[in-house]
Amino acid sequence: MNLDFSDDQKLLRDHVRRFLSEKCPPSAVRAILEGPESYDKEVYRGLAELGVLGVAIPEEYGGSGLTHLELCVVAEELGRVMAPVPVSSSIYLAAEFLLAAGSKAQKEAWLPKLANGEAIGTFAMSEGQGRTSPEKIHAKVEGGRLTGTKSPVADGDVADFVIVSARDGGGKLSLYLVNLKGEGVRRERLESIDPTRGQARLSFDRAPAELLGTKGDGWHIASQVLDRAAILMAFEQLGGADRALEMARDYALERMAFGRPIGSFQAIKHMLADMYVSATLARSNCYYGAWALVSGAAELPVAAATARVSATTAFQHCAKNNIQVHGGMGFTWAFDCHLFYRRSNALALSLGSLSTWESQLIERMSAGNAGAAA
Amino acid sequence: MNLDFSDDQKLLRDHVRRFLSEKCPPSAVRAILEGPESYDKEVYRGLAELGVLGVAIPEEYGGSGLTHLELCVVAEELGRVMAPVPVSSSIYLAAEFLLAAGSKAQKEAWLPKLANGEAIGTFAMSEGQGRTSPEKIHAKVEGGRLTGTKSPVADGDVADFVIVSARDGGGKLSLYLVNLKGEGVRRERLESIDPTRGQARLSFDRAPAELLGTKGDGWHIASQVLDRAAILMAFEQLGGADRALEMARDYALERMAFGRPIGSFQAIKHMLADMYVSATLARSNCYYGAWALVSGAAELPVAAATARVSATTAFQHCAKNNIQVHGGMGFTWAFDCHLFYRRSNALALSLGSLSTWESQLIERMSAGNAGAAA
Amino acid sequence: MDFEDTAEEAAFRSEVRAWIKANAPAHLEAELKRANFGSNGVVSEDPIAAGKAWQKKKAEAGWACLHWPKEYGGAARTPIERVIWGQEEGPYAALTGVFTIGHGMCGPTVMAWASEEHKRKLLPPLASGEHIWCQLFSEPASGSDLAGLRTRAVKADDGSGDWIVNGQKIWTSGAQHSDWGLLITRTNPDVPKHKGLTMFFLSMTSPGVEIRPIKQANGASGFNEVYFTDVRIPDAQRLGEVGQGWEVSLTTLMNERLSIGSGMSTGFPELFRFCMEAEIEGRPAVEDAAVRSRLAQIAVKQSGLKYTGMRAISALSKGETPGPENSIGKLVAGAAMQDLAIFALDLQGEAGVVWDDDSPQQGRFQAMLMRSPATRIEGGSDEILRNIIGERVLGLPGDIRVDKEVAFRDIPTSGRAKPK
Amino acid sequence: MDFEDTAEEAAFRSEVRAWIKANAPAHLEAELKRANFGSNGVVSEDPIAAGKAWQKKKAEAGWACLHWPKEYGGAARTPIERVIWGQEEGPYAALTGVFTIGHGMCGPTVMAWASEEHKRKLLPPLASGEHIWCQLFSEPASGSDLAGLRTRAVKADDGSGDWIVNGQKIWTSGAQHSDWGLLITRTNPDVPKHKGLTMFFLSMTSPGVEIRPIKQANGASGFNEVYFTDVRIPDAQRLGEVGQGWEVSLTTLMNERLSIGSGMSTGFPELFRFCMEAEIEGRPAVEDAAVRSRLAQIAVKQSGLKYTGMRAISALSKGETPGPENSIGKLVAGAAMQDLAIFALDLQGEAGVVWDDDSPQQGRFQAMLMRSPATRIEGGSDEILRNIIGERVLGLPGDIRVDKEVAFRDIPTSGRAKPK
Repeated sequence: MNLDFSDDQKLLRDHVRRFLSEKCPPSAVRAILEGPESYDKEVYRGLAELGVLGVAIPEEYGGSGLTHLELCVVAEELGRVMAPVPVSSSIYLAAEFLLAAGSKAQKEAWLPKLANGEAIGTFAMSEGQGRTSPEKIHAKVEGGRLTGTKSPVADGDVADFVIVSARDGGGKLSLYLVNLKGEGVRRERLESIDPTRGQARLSFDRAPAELLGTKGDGWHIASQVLDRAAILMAFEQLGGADRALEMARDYALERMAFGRPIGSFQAIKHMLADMYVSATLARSNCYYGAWALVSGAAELPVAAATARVSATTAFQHCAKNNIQVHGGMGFTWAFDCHLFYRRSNALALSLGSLSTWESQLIERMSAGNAGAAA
Repeated sequence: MNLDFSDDQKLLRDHVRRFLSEKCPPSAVRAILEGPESYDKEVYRGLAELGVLGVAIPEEYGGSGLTHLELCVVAEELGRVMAPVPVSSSIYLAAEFLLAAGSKAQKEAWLPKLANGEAIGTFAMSEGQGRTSPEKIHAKVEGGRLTGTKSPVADGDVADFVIVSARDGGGKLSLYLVNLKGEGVRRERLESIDPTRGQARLSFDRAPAELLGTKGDGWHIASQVLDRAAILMAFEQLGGADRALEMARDYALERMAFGRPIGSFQAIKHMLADMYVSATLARSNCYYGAWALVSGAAELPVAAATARVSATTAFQHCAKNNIQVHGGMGFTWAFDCHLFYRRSNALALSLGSLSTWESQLIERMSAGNAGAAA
Repeated sequence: MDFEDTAEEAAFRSEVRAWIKANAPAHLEAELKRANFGSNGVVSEDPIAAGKAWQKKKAEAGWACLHWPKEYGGAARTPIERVIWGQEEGPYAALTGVFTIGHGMCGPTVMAWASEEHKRKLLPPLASGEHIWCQLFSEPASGSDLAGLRTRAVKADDGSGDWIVNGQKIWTSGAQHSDWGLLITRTNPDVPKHKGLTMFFLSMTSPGVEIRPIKQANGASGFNEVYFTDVRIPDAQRLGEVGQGWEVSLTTLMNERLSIGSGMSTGFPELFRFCMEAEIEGRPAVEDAAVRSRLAQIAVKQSGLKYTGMRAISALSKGETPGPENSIGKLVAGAAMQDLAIFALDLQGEAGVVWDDDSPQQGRFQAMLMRSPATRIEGGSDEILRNIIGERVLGLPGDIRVDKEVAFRDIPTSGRAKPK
Repeated sequence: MDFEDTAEEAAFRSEVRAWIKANAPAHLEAELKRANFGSNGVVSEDPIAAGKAWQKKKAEAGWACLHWPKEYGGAARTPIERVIWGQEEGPYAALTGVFTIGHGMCGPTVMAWASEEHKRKLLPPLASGEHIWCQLFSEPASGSDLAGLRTRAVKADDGSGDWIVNGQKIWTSGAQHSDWGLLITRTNPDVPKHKGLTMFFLSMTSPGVEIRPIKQANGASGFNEVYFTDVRIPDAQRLGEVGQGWEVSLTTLMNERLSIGSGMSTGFPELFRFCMEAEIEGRPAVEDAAVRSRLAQIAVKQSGLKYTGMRAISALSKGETPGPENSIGKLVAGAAMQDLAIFALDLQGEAGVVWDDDSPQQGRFQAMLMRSPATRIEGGSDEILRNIIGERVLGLPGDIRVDKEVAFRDIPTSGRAKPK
């Protein structure tokens, strides 16, 4: 049994961590938070040059052809530093959609560019308020032209193309690839609780759209890819949870009140212990997810929902209590606590909200994978 | 504004508290827990003699004709000492059913006996597992004879009569009064998590049953009476929560560890503070319920569910943490902590479980009483 | 058990109601009702000027600082009359939020500790809204541990008897609008921490006072840092004796906790309304079992706080002192609001991340998400409040103190040094 | 990332599996799988005798105490082999639960501190199941604060060198079945509490030892009180020096925490099964949104504990020492089980109060309700575990101690006296 990353994967982690600690300090995150840019182009280019974006993309499509385990390692590191880059949209989603359902031509057209960072892709499903479900998708494609509105679309303001779920002529849900630099596309950047990750509304008015995957198979493909992306996202959340815990622990050791470090008070000590507990549970569940991701296990849907629910819970918990441990300072703009708080709450909603994943987890377990978490 | 009991009601409280502290110490509760009896006959007789059972029963039916506020006061005191007596069945339920829907003859036959403790009544609705709902009631009355099984029935093993929800000839839900000393009745005492309150299975085989209230009106009457009983029960739970908190506080002051009273450790101190918070919220919500109970306010259903949810939560919370504060000692049979723990979990289920009341609260608020808790 | 006024209370209430109806700035009502965290909501005119104008009008009619003695600009009314006034003033109360600290905390401290001459000079313009006061207590290194403050006041060496103040305060609400400040300083670092403090009041326009707004995590700026560089304060502006500052500060803080409101909001009414409108799988969210369970638990908290407030008012109505129940308000409301906001965003699905005017209720839940962490910290963190409930309400022993008998300058200031 | 054995592990596993298949008491399997809290579930024969028989069989075949040196009755196997053994032993492991404390805690302590002669005498019969050991540490007045123990050992005044012990121990599992006990005593109350302790082992049949079962809140009796009245212990049965008892006890307690299992159960599988069967409004409970949310949160805890255990096993498999992750197990599982039980009863409606064989799963949830409070206390309360995680895992400072430098007899024993 080896429910752990390999030594090579750990080397990769150290490598990525070194790169990010140099190129993506909190000041870089703040530059995106406060500035006009939607993401940190230099960090993104650097990740591409490191070969990190294409780590799980086959060599024939310009990647390095390693496994998704390496991508999990990368995701955790991106999460730790809250990297303001569109990796989740472009790699966990767009690249995975192409790998899962793209034609050879589509793969050849886009995967190499995703791997080298030349192009950014994203995925658009939600059309507004509430849980996304098939009935809520109204965007439609007629005669190869897409009409409708998708909102919010993560990184939709900077992406070069988007994979869209829409109704085909027969009203069935299918997936389409739309070039966002083409005609009939309007983008609006949206204000959000986490401005370090861009959100946009994409309006399509007879925009050229090419089918991705089999007609009518849109919901099915999306579910499968979203499960895979959820595991990668869970690693990002895990990284964030761990880092928020470390930040709180360090502050509790340094900050004095009543002549003692505040970490010597049980109220703070036990709060930190509980943060450790949830981060540890999340890590173990993420490793389970990583195993399912690469082993092609039948319980992937259960493992994905498990990792996702656990990591969402842990990151929200750790980011929230990190502020509490910091007291008033934790609520200033100058301290980094709110970066974690924003990110934790934003990631909790991307790919579907916590309650959606909770419900899916139990639905999937009752559909026959009951033994999985026993 | 006077969201408080009157001076006279406070005098009554002191009076009842004195009586119970003398006649119903923990040893009396334990005698029922460990012995063959289902309830403490001496305490019950004493309460009857004090006039406490009939406090809200009109004088014409042998009561003292005071208000339900006095009964709330009594309920809180019974809850504090976990009195092992069938007051909730006989007074909050049976007497209230008679008052709400009984004929003059029925009232005259039973209310004086309930008030003086000569007879015990109870109410039987549940027929087994799960939330009670109209569809789950199969007991039926044909030709004035009841056939079916009710379980669990609180105090069903000692009651003289029972008010039963059953289907009339037309299949509609109605209420019937059945003399348990009569023919066609079989009772079985049931083991429960709180042996200080009797539970029984009542099996009826063509037992004589007389209609109570209008035919077909059974669910409606029961809902109204259950709301009223829920407020009284909430006061019992409040009394229990308060007493469990006091017990924990006293132990935290006395018990030493590491050379200090354990109440000086924040882990314990903050646990007790949180218990105080939930008990205080419950008290305020109970007073709101008491007001609704006597003022005949339209928001009684909302107030009842509010008091019930809040008091159930508080009692379970305080009883559970009372054990935790006591450590190993709290888990011995010899300490009284488990009496509160048992009672808190038993009362949480009687009259319908917490989730049922939570759901009802929101259903009622959305049906038009939304302003009530704003 | 009733919600009725006594005859006297009813008479007073109708008098108040009539006056408010005739005099309140009705044209601002809609804006005031939209008030969000940290502002009174007025945008159509200068919100501070509008507040001053309303306070002045109240003062002229004898409705300012109802509980203060008349000689200091008050109306010598009973506590319950003050409560009734507050209920009737309703949304207009938000107008004069900028006076809350002056009327609620600084004024009572001046009243208890200043000379008669100063009281007659300082309090009437505070009551009438001419002057705004702020409270200069917290410092970057002393929040929960207020007595650990480091702002130094030393006697000027020119024999004037004046004090020269250097240091920094933080979390000062309204400093930028204030005429006067209540300032606690350390005058002797060689005695234990609580014994070397001294309280002053000073003009906020004194040379050497610099005010910088603090940008908060939610982007707003409700608080300030205040820097003191060789600020000179006449000894006559001292409140209490030299070294008695801690005792004086307790007057201020006790008054902070005495304030009785209608209970803090958990945000429940907004969430409930949202759940009536939002949908889950094509049905109103309020019909979803998970939503109901969450809503119910928040509902009973909201309701519990409301009726806890009413129990306190009931005590006042009978001329009694309210019990300690009100200490639970912020502790319950802060955490509840944070949970509620996270839940409301969850119900919005992926769109919950968006925070603009098209968001449900104009982004109110997103605003709650970003503001609620501060509620759990300001004016006593959750942890301090649990300590207070545990110790003052339940009578549990205090935390073990390692800093009480030590000279202030010997208390370690870095956690990396091993604690004793 | 895989769940596969290495080649060596696979070979070992199949050897173990074959032996167990051939030798385990298969006729007891069904009973063992019904095991509930605090018993191995065997009712068709004497459960202790059945346990001893199984241990003896294992020992004869070289499967007892796999990690112990061969000279003391063990098999000198690696930690991962021990884990694999445990996985394969499955339900039969419950049979030998009565040896858990002896093998896991007393044995290692004897191994670390006893003379070679004693080790060769005591350990082999412990390994082979001939002797049962118990641990006599906790006392009524010293639970979390173990070093506050009061059981006195004084030198006999007859010059024999023997020790005379008086006092009381509590929470002693298996005392009534035990041949030997590991006993910590206070030999000097005039020095600070940790410095006046001395450890012994003794025969549980020594004159003056009296064992009384403790009736627990749930009606069961898994623990005992053990009274000592002038019990005589030869000095040769001392472990470590006089006054070194605290250090010796740390060996025992460290071994307690080293034990690696497949993770504690939260009761999730049972709850999940119940929710598949139970109904709410005519539909399976598992389809109810509120149920799903609750189930999901417990599911990820159960799963998290399971895979945390597997991560520890992975470390062992690579010859590494597992990290501190396993310390979370009981903290998570205890509280989760209590919440779960309350929730399961709620789903049963009014019938949840009934606790008999007709209750769902033979009353398992009622049993969990009544047993789970003990889980949150025994072997380190939730609060102690949070301290351990905070201090040993996260490196936070210890609580302020007022009892470390004081002579034991001067430490206050009643909370009504004001603490320092």
